[in-house]
Amino acid sequence: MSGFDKVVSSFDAAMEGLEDNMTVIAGGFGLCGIPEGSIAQIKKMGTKGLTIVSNNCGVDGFGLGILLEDKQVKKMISSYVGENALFEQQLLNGELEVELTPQGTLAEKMRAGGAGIPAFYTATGYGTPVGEGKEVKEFNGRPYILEESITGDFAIVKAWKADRYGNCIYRHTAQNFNPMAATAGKITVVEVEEIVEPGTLDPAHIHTPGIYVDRVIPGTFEKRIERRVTAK
Amino acid sequence: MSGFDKVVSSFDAAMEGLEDNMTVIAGGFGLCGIPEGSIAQIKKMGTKGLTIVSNNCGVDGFGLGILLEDKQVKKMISSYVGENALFEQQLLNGELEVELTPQGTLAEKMRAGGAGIPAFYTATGYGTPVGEGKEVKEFNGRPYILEESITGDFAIVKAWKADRYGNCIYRHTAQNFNPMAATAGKITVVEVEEIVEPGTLDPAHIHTPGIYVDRVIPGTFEKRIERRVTAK
Amino acid sequence: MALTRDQIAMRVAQEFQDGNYVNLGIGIPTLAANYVPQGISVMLQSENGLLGMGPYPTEDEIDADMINAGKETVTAITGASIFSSAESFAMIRGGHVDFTVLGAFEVDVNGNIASWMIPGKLIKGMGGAMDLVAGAKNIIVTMTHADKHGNSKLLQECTLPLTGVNCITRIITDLAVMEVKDGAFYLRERAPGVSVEEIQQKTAGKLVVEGDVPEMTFA
Amino acid sequence: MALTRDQIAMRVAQEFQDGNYVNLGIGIPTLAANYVPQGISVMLQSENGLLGMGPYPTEDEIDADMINAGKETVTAITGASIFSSAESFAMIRGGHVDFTVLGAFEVDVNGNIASWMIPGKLIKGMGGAMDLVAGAKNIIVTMTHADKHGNSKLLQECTLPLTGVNCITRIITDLAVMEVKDGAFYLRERAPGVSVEEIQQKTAGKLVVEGDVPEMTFA
Repeated sequence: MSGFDKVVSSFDAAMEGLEDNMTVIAGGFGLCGIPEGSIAQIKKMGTKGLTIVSNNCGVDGFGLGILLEDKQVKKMISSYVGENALFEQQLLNGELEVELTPQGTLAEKMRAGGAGIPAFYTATGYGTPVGEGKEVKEFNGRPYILEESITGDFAIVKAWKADRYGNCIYRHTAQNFNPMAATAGKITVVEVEEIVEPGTLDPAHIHTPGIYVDRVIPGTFEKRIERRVTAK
Repeated sequence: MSGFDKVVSSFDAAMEGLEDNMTVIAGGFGLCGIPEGSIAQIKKMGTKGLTIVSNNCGVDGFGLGILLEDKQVKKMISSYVGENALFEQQLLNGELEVELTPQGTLAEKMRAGGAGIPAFYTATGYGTPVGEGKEVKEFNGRPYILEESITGDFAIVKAWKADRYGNCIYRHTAQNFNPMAATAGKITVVEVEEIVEPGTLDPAHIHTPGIYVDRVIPGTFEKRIERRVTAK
Repeated sequence: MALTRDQIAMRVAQEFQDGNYVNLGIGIPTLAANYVPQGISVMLQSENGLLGMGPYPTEDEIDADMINAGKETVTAITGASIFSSAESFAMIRGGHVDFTVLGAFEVDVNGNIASWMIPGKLIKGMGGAMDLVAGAKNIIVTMTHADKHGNSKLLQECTLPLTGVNCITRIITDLAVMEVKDGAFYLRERAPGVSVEEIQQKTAGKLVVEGDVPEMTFA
Repeated sequence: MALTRDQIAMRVAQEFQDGNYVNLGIGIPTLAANYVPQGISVMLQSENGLLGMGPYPTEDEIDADMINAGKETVTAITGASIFSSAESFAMIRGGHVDFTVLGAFEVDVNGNIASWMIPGKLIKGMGGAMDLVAGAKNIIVTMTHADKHGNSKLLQECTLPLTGVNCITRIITDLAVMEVKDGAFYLRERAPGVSVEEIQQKTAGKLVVEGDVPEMTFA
């Protein structure tokens, strides 16, 4: 089954083929479950003009935020941004474009992109700035807007464990956007805490089947916590 | 957490509220993973004029096929039917209406119904009898047809294990249409091989979260095999 | 007297029924989890992908992979389930969440809500708010009745960009409980010691007062 | 000589490349799994919800909960994954399956295929065929070149209700391998001992023959 062995040995190999002006879909929510090594690799490569699709854009100095330092990002498609000063500054300077998308619509756009559904109707955003310019259609007397799907040249994903065939599982709420991102990349790169042999993961409990995955790379993770709150 | 205890003690209670002319979504593929007890209960209740949404309609004398015996089914929405003589006969007599729907479109219609998406575009069926009369729209130069979602008054689902809160897991390929069916019923009834205490199932590996489930009932299953094929 | 934040949260919690699945926004809504009445259980949904959110963790329990929609470290209760954000919003969009409680800048008599964007100020985004107001069966808005300059937040028509239209049915402020229907705010309860006149004066949109309006009670 | 069913399947299997995800329809396509060349691995997808379908079970292994899309008892290989039918068709519709091999009643020069419905006969349904032909990256049709009455199944325009449009790029029959492009069938290979003339005669749609057409080879 050598043709199904997706494991690569370096982040250089994992991100090979990434070029200026490409679209990259990134898993993660806040700083939870983000593909730290792939992001670092993009920074190292210096790729410019990127469109990044991710619920958030990290913080100053961590997560996707580090791609702002050398102005590698042309456009963010996100539901919530501005946890970082650099982001705010580049946005106000007009150096960065932002397409704000409701969180559930964003998740569904990625899922639809991976599933070959070019567009779907949702009530989310009807009558708001999000709905402006979009097709409206009534179903059962309620108006809905048409939202188009998203696919990327690359998807960068963080999983807990993957086997050599690319079957992945996620840990706790680090799952978040990762499974949809994994389906929506022309090339999907999954970085993992642990690589296991095929057969280790229960076939019925695989979150991302290997068919969606092109490259698997073992990573090391800082797992920075954005809001550490404890019980009193 | 008594308000979340979904377990009921009889199929009478499980199917309470089912009335003539309702729509019932049924999980299962062929005879695999079908809600045997809920189907038997519908037969016992004698409810008439039902629209049944299910990939198949069982066989003579088993599965959904038994609902044909007393002409309880007005309409089937399925991708593949006619494994039973009674079905064929009622169809030819005009006693039964069939809406043939491609298998993937059927699965996605149920998923969309449960997910509050009233309609989606798909390439499946464009240019075929399935696409007739449906809206067509081009995305990236390819034509797609608009398909509307499906919801049911009841969904009847077969799971392997469920906890009292309705969190379910499915066994092997008996998963099939069950997870989508579970999301798309106004009242979702899950019959299971085993009821377990909350906390028994790994939260990250639950196939159907309890929020979709209204009633859980322990069942007994014949699990008839439609095509027994063995290695030579 | 106007209610405190915790009192608003207490009043919100009185709306919950046993077995409700509830999504609580950041701020006052989150506090409501502390005041769920005796004998009532609710299960908290966090839109990043957690059903059955528990309390904040102890120092020993902290896990970077377990956070809530506010990006705070959190725990899961026994019987919780964890899933993708697409599945999470399928629940929300599909109307499976019974209650959503969230804050707002403005609400109007047609049930429109503005809660995410103030033109001229930096816009951070709507997060899941638009999905939540479009999807939940019941939405409760919690906010102060007026802003710090005394301007009413209960308007005839929202002035800020909207989060959702025709979706708000219940508002709980520091002064009152109101139902939104038929193009008006219907006053249902007053905060203890707050007069109908004061509420009337601080409500810019059409307010309907039917009969004697009772004071809120707290157990 | 026209190929046997097994020989057609053998020729189909030569199309596979190492690492391909493949969905095989009922009949001849399923046989192709028996002839995957040495050194090549493919993973079989079964559209009810199984990636990594294995051989038929032994009597001891039979499990009613483990079936394939043809409703036959089956096994899963090491490293398989099992999922819902919605997820399964997300893979198919999203173009993640590399090859689909399926039978047909008719194919035409525009890559249209008719495979599910004969008016006047009882219609059982399309199952997953419409999704598969709309979704897979490469579709191979396997069939006999002509029906039992000698009528060509390779037409200028399909006469039966379609399964999909502009989707067939490769056809492997008992007589020939053909590519479908630019409104014609391009003859690429002949079955051993079958003349171009015979293929021409049994092909009703426009057939393009370029240079010497080689015979198929079997290892």
